[in-house]
Amino acid sequence: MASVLGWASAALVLVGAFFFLAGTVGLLRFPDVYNRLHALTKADNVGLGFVVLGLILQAGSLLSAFKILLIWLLVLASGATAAHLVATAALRGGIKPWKHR
Amino acid sequence: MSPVTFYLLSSVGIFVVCLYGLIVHAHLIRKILALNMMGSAVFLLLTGVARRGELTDPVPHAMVLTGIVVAVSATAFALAVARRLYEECGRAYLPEEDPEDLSEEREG
Amino acid sequence: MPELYLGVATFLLLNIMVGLIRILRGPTPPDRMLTAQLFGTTGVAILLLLASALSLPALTDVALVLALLGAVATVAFVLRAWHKPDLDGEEE
Amino acid sequence: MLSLFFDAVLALALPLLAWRVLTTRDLYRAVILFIAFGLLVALSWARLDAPDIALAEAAIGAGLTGALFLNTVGGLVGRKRSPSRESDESREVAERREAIQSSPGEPVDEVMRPWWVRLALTVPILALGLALGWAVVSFPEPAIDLAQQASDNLEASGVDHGVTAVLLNFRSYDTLLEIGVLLLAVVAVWSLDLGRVRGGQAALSKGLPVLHGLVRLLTPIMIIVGGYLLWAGAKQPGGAFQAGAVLGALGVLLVLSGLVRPPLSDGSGLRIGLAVGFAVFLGIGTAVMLATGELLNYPPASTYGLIIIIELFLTVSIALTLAALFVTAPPRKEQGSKEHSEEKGEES
Repeated sequence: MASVLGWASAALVLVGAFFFLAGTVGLLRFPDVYNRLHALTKADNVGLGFVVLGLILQAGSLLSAFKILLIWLLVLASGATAAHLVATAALRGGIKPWKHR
Repeated sequence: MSPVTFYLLSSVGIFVVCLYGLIVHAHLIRKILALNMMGSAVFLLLTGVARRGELTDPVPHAMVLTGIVVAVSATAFALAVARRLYEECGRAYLPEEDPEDLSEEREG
Repeated sequence: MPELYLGVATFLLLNIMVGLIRILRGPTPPDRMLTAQLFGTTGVAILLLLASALSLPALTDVALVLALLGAVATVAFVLRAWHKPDLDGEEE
Repeated sequence: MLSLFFDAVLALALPLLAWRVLTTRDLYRAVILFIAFGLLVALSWARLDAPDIALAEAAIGAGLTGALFLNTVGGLVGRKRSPSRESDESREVAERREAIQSSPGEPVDEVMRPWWVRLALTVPILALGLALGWAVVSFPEPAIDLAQQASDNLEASGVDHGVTAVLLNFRSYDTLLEIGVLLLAVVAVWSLDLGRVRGGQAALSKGLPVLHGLVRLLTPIMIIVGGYLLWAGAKQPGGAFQAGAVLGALGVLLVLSGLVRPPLSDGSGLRIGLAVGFAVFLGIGTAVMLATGELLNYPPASTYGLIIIIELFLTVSIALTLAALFVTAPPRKEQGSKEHSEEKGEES
């Protein structure tokens, strides 16, 4: 049982790492700030979510599992707000969204 | 080579780089950034030293902890002085380091 | 298991290093700021992994604080640092 | 093995990042790189078994200091435009065009010393670096094992966490004076009279309901976390400084989002809050001196209680100090208004 949990946890953490990698690739490859915002915010938050799930499986107590989950929810809330703010600021600052030509 | 040595050497590296930047750059914000990072370098050194023995030494930790809070208030003060200077004189450089003088010097 | 967590933490650290390229390249200040903001998310993940790998539960608290305060710098950037006074006034 | 690699990457990244912070051209980039630097420093403290410091750095280095720098850089840019604002019609058009063309309003700093000065400087700087590096690698063993002493005397300190014991018992003078320095910093910043620079900032955040929602969500959580850190400090990493840093950041967030206006009514509550930490610390220290004959030498029976009382007030003062340092302007009596009566209820 313990080893099953261990494997599941390892797999989840690795999936999380993959999403972080995807986020970084998006950050480097996408053409403008809005694209990058969308790629990075979503991918990194999902990546963190998988890492958190993996760690919850290994958490010793219910309390620490709850704490880790709370951290993820907080990151989700502030990450989404920050993305919204940056996008608003960019639009107001006159940065035009990229169009495929 | 223990991992702590990495951090000790890293702190020396940060300190030296920031000392150079502090002298070379004229803009006040840049100088304050350099000073702040020099502080971080010293904190890193102290923490590294605390980690060398078998027991982690709490005394440097306490020093660094108070140091961080003092550093942030000193930074806030320095930034406020820079802002006031900018308001009064319209530039964020020290009088001895006026950009025009420096660029003349460079050309001449 | 700790080995794997440390490995993933190292991988995420390298991710941050690569992401620095975007801060350096920009091209606009919002690009740089969003990158720094997302470093916060990666930092939270690294701290959680380290907390588990090194069995230092206090690092979970560090991650919690980082998660709470990750947005402060971004908010300061948007509201105080990178605004066009004239354009903003016009919109209201 | 892997951990060694992690350390190597981190240790190498820090000086490189510092170098980039100082050499990049525009100041936004420098400050944002500096925020990333703060994050990496927090990670290295997590690796160096110093969760106390990592907690404070996560709150201050990654949050507060960055906000302070961004605020100032923004102030410098904003001011530069104001002198020629008379012809606003044409200016606005020009500004629009500029905004669309490229990243607008980046404060640039290219001014450096002439090349021969820089070249001449590298020699002594490199020599210093080598000397320091050698000194660091060949550190002598410490003559007095402070770690051992601290852990031997932990029982007598009244708390179970080494760092808190050092801060509030073994070396409490340092902490007392340090709180004095914080108070002094606020007085110094206020005396610069930067109040005129502010104005119209609250209007900026008006169109941002999402931000207000986030701040309303975070406020209670941050107060709880601050209280938790304060309470936890007696036996695990945490304490007055970390709690104060978190609550101070909360104050900054409230001010930034416009939910709390900087000129707080007549400010007497704020003034008392700023001074109360130092006053209580000094008062208890002196009272103890009258009882035991030595400054800050707590009687063993009541050590824990006294430390907790001091820490509680320290937290309030540190939090208010950090927020006040960000706001920079002292509260003004004549501007006292009733509509902002939701003043900092959270920290007092």
